[in-house]
Amino acid sequence: MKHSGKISFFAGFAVMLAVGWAGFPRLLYRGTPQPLSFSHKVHTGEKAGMKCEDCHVLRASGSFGGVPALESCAGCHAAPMTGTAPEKRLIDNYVTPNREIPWLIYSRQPDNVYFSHANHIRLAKLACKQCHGDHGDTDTLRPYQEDRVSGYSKDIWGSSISRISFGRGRRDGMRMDDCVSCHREHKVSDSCLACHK
Amino acid sequence: MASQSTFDRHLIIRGLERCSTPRFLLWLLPWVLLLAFGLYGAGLCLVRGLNQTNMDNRFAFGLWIFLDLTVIALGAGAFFTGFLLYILKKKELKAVINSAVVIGLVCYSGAVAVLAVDVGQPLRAWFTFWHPNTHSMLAEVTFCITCYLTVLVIEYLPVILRNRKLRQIPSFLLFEHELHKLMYVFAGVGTFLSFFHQGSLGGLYGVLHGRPFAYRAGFALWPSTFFLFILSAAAVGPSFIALSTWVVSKISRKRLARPEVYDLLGKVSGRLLILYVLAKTVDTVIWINATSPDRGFPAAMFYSWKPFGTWLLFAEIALFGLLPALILLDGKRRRRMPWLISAAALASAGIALNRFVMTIQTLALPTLPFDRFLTYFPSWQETATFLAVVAFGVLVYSFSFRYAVLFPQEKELNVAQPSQPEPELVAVGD
Amino acid sequence: MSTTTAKNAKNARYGMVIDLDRCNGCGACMVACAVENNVPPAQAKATARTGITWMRVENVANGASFPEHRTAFIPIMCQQCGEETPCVSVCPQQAVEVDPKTGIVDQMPQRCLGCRYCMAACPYHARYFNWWDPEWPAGMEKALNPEVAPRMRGVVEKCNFCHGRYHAAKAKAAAAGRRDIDPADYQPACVEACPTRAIVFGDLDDRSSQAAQLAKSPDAFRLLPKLGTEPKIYYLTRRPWVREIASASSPAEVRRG
Amino acid sequence: MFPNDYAFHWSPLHVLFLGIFFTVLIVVGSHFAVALWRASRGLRQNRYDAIRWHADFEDFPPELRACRHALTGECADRKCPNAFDCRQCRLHPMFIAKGLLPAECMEEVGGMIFPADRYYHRGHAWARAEADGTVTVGLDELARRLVGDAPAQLPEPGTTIQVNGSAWQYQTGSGSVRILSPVDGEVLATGGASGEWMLKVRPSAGSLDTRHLLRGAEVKAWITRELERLQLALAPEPTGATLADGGVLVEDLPRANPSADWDRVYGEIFLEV
Amino acid sequence: MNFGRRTLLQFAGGSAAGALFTPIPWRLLWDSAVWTQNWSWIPKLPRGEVTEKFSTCTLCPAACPVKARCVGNQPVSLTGVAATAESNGALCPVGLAGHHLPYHPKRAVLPFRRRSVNGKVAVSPLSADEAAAAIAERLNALPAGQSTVILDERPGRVTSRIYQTLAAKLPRGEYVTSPQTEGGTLAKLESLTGTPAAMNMAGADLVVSFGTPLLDGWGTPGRVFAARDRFRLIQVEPLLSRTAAAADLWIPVYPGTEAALALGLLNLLTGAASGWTPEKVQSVSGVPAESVARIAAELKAAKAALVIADGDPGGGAFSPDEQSLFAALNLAVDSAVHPCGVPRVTRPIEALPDASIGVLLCDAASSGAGTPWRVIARKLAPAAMVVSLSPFLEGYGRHAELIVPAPAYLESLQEVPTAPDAPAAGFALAPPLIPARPGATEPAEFIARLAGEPVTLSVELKKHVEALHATGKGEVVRYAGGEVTPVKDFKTSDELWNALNQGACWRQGLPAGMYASKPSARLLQAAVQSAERRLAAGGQTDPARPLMLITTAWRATAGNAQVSPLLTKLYQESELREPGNSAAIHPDTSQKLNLKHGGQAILTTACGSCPVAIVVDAGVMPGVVSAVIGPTVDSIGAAPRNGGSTIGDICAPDGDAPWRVTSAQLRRA
Repeated sequence: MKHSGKISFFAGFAVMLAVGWAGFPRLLYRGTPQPLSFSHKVHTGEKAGMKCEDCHVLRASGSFGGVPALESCAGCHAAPMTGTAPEKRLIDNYVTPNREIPWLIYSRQPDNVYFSHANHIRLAKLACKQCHGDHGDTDTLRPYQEDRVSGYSKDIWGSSISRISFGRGRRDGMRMDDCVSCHREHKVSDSCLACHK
Repeated sequence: MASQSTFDRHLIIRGLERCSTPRFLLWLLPWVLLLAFGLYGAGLCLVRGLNQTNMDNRFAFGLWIFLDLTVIALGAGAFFTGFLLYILKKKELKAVINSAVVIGLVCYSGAVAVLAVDVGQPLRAWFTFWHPNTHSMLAEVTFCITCYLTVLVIEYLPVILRNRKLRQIPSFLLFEHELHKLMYVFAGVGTFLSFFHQGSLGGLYGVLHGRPFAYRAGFALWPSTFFLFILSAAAVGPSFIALSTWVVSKISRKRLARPEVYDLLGKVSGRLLILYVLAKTVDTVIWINATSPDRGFPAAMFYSWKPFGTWLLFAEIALFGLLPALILLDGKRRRRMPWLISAAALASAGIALNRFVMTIQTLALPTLPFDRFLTYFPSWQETATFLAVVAFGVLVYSFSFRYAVLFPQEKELNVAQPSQPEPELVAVGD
Repeated sequence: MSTTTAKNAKNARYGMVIDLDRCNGCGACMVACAVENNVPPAQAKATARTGITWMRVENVANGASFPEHRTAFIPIMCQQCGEETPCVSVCPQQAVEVDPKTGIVDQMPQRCLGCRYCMAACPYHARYFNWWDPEWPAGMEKALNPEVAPRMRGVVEKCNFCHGRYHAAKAKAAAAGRRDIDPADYQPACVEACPTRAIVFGDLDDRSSQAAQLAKSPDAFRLLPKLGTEPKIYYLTRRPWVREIASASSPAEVRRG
Repeated sequence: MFPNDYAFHWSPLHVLFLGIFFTVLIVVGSHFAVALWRASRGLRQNRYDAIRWHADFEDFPPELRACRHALTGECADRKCPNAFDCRQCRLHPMFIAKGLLPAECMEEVGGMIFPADRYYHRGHAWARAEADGTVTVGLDELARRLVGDAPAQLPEPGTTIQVNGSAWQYQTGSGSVRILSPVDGEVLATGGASGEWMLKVRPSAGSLDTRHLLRGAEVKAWITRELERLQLALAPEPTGATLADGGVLVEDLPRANPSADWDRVYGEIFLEV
Repeated sequence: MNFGRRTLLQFAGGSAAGALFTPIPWRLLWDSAVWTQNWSWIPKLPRGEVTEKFSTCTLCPAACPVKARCVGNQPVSLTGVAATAESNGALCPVGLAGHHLPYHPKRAVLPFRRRSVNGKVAVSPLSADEAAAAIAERLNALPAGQSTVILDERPGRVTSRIYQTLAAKLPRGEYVTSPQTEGGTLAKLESLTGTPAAMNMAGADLVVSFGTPLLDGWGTPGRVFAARDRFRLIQVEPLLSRTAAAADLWIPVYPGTEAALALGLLNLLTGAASGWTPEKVQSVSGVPAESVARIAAELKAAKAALVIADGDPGGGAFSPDEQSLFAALNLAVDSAVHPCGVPRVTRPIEALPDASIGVLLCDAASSGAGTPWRVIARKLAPAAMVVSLSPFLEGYGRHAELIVPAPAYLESLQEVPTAPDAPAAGFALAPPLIPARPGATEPAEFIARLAGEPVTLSVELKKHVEALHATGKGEVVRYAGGEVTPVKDFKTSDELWNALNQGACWRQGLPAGMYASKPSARLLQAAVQSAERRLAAGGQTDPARPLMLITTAWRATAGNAQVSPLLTKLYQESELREPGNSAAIHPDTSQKLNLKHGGQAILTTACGSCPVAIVVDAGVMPGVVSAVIGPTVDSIGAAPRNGGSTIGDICAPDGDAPWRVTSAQLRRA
């Protein structure tokens, strides 16, 4: 009786901890499946034998082509090659009506962020997977997770909700802190407009 | 006298005479309406953006900043009375400290509320804490104002926890008791914060080296206005406490503090005010002859735009500074209420004028040689938002005055005198 | 450390020299600037005091009456102060800074909380507040410049020497494996648009640049020089009265005589 | 704000600024926490009654805080600094030692009987030491007439009561009135609401400490003063009858004078703010 | 355990405390702040490869080459082309934001009919076919004495030629052009001498300009400014315009008396206008006698002088009588005019009898100048049908019964004829950069349908290019890189066509010869006589309207032309330019009339009155009101329509010389 106050207080405390650490991350992000299933593994594998640069090009202007346009896909998949269901969907829904595939880009930064692939690939010599992970080896595309409040991709914040990390290498997100810490580390410009536009 | 219609009498401290509940509600009504109206105006500003105001790229600060500076200067009574009471042990001021704390709380919370409307992106206001620019006076202001507001809330807690009903809750009363014992710590921290806050508000304008009208040379990081603002706020704070006590006593038709308390407030105010007038004069002379001309601006030029003539300078220093200071320094006059209150009112108006000059006039005066003198008049939304703060202040004060002891001397000063020498009281028993 | 120098392009101090005798006040710079930087058209209620014109051409007169009356145009944008930058020191949350690499005063609308202290601080009135949400007529948002993010309401913005173009020049250089940009690749929109070629842009520290040379011309001056802000915008005129008015320190209401 | 943030610079100004800020936060926060902790400790130690009494006492108007020796004219106008706890008073023993006051015993004041066999507390409770070492506690005549037939809420036997703490309460029409205890001790038994006594207490000191209680001639001076105050408290609401010198108080005042501000009267007489 | 309110409160307290140790508050704080940086009502930026495409600006007669930075198919900015002499990288503000025009708020999207029913305007949408049928119905029932008129604001195009052909096929069809300002002096010179004329501004060392906004939207800005460093400019104008301010010498003159100065000059140069001594000129025009002599001396000394009197885009052209005189002045000096180009074909609308137009078909192209509606309205028969083929609702669209939207700038293949200041004939294509909106109809093709002669503009343009190729003359300048290729080097006309479609212009080579150097005495005499007649006719003042109203507009901002909403930067968000319906007066005038800068006043002429905003400007001659006729605030975009009449509506056209000076009255509103 005497301790009921304490008990209900700590019950509330514990419930909130559970909600905050387990429920909240699930609630915060809205998952959307990609419009098509795509296997990087198949395309880069022996059969197709494509290289990353075949699709993800750096243009002469220094801008990055990003995810290839439909015509790259249509180049091979104008007619069924493998006859799989995703391929059929690709042809029926996109290639035939000539509609761009609305890919959801995991690593897409908001409009106010300027990121030059040219700087990071050519000058800083960063490997793609340093930021994008071993994307090229994946067989499926995971759902795109969008922050319901800010509208950002989950990849920007990083997979861990707490973002508590003490080592440098442990940051897995693409938040400003992550950019700045790397820029600081490598003593390249960390002025605001170096990365904002 | 508490009558039958005082439904909330169990909330009112025994022995304090408060008007009947309907009358109290009637008194609240206009303020509540004003608050609602003001909140509507503020809501418009928040939802539709600051285009609802008449501020513009030139008058980037308008009515709100001016009034923020003014109410915070007037709210300085809280910190300075606390300083005098808890640090300098001026026990007489116990009579007004609670009222001063409420006034301080009202002024600071009102200022913060208005600032939240005033900034374009209030949801990002916490960036200042996260990425502070320590060179910025505004960062200093933000830190001080939030910390001090916290301290004021803590200082306000004992006042409200001693309400007749709340003190019956053991944990509240014990907490109040313990908090009260540590009040000197909070008063000390509050004094420190408020000193810095007043100063950085002054610094806010003094550091604008692109605005020679406001720019002042100074000491280390701080321009002379930093110190002038502290001094002026400290000087006017007690005056405003006296003035507000007087106003409340007039409205409530009660004596709230002994004449000695008024006298002490007046004396402190007068001495500091004369010091301020001296400092301000020296500062002005240096500014006219050195600071401003060095930056290419003959000071006389600042007064060539109507209506901002040199009369403003005169009014600020002589009429609203020197005059009240002299009145308050003259013991005989000071001890007469009309004189004291007039002087306090003059001093309070003076500080408002000083803040007006620092904000509005600074922005109105052109800097570019081919620029124009501009004028500004607040929109109804701006005015309403400000009035909401006034209404909020009056409401908080009214509730506090009704349900808490703001003036500990009130009870003894208002002991009901028998209307007849031998009041009819009790039946001649059988 | 050598890696530091290798990793960084050489620092520049970008500036402009504006020949007031060439400026005919056509406003091409203002429009080109707005197009480049995705500044929206004015709201219905916007005025000269609430609009957003990173680049603003002021009309000044010599004060004489007809027929001795003469006018001149003075384009004003952020003066990119070099010393005692008035706006940088006042921003409470580091939303303004001077980029040591370019000398450009950066304004970060995304960091800005809209307190407008920097606007009060700027003697050149070169900062603008978004009093309204940015709005384009339906469809026109398709024509936005992809290199510059639109700003939201409630924040301050200003000229940044078309930083989007600096990014583009950097990316182009990087694609070619260079760290230093080709000066020809980086010209702000107003410079490019000016039909009379009144604006010359370049690295003031690079003695070979035309801008650096013109800035040293005896006809060159800067605005409010005594404030000590060391602007990187220089003005040129050979008309004594224009120079007298424009380079004066103290205001002398002269517009429209 | 914190060194791991990119906007943090290890510049002296930054460190100083944030240092001061965190110092302020720590000072304010820690003292606030200390106050909280002390309050909860006080709650555990059952210090509410004592603190409540001190808080109330602080809020009394000065004339309510008059020293008992001032009431009797033994000394000039003096305000009690000890919350009516003469046990802590330095002066009280001196007054007692001087023995200025005649041990005159006057049992009847204003038509009310104040038996001399008991000690009176300033809150109108009396205490009488019984032969068995217990103390009987009751309400004096004046108070009883004020309370009328309001029902009493008596503590459970076994409850500890403290001097100046709440002993029992009445539910009156204008709210509850608590009666201050004249004795420290444990309640052994309770009397009836209409009974002559209210509580039987085993004093914690073994016997009844009477230093802070009024007795003998003090009682008259005190009751006279109380009647004056009662007059004042009831004054603005005139009643049909008059209390002349030598008049007597009606038995049930609230019933006789329902329009009076009883809340205030109780507060004045039972020392409650 | 008792679950009361107390328990609940304690639970809530615990939850609140617990929440502080979870990411919830902190993440929401972060997210909400980040949300403000990207909230949904901020437009998303286009993404995609940035490319460069070329076109030619068709917004005014200047023919500036344009480089478009595009994302996908969408131009995101336009600039001049630095590599060509045609634009030298320059583009005017109207052109710089030209890519906004397809999204103009006043864009007409679908054809519709506007009818006045009981004083209320009823609007009913219809298809282009229905519109054509409605016009055909009217054409079939055209009363005798009424004509079908095609109004072409940009003569000299292939389209103009199509119109002339089509006009012949329509019932009592007429082809007319609106009053021309730009190129007026040279057109007169051509008609006087019978030789095509062009100016070689790059070779000029003196330009005397009578009220021509030479440095503020005249000719091709890039070319003018490139030449400006080499010639001395004397500006004769009643007010300190931008050109006057930037001129080497500004000669203020009483409005409407420019011809007097020209007569004085002609007298000093040739002796033809005897009697026009400098003193007489001074008494008539207010130009000091010594200035007259000085200008004459300068003209005499100049090696290649130009006299241009093209008028202001808002102020209207000089009358043909006056123009003869200015044209003659060019003949009387060592001129920078040379024989070149294609003859200008203009059929001014003034030539039509009043109240004779039964059906008026207004072409989409804009001359860049604003023509007061009254100039056209007086030619309209009662209940005439006006058809606007403009992409916008503004301009003639305001007065039209039928609106058949044309494609907007950059939406369809257009052509660009010789610029008025070009040293030789030229031709360029304006390939579309943005796909046309459905519902837009090419005006020439629409009119062709009415005439029963199907025409496809692109086919006609291709034919024109084939003809150019066939002549083998001239050269082609590619905008990308500025490379110049002789036409002869194009093997086939398709090659030429493709080159022009990728952004290039054709230009004729410059001739070596001089223009007819000496004017005949007869020509001079006729010019003097007509000018004197004109001067004598003008100048009477109405005591009720004591002020002289002169109107101005910046090219392509008034009349049928529309500007990007972004021009608010110049008109609304700064005081760089005064918007339409503002009236500048001298401080003395303002004092006399008790009007303040920024105040509101009513401007009244014989044709009506209109509210104006007062601008006090010491550069305006006392007694003169200089009013701006465009753009009207509502045509810039955002502002609500002001509803009232515009200054353009109250300018009184005057015989064959439209609206240059109108007597007016100004009073406080």
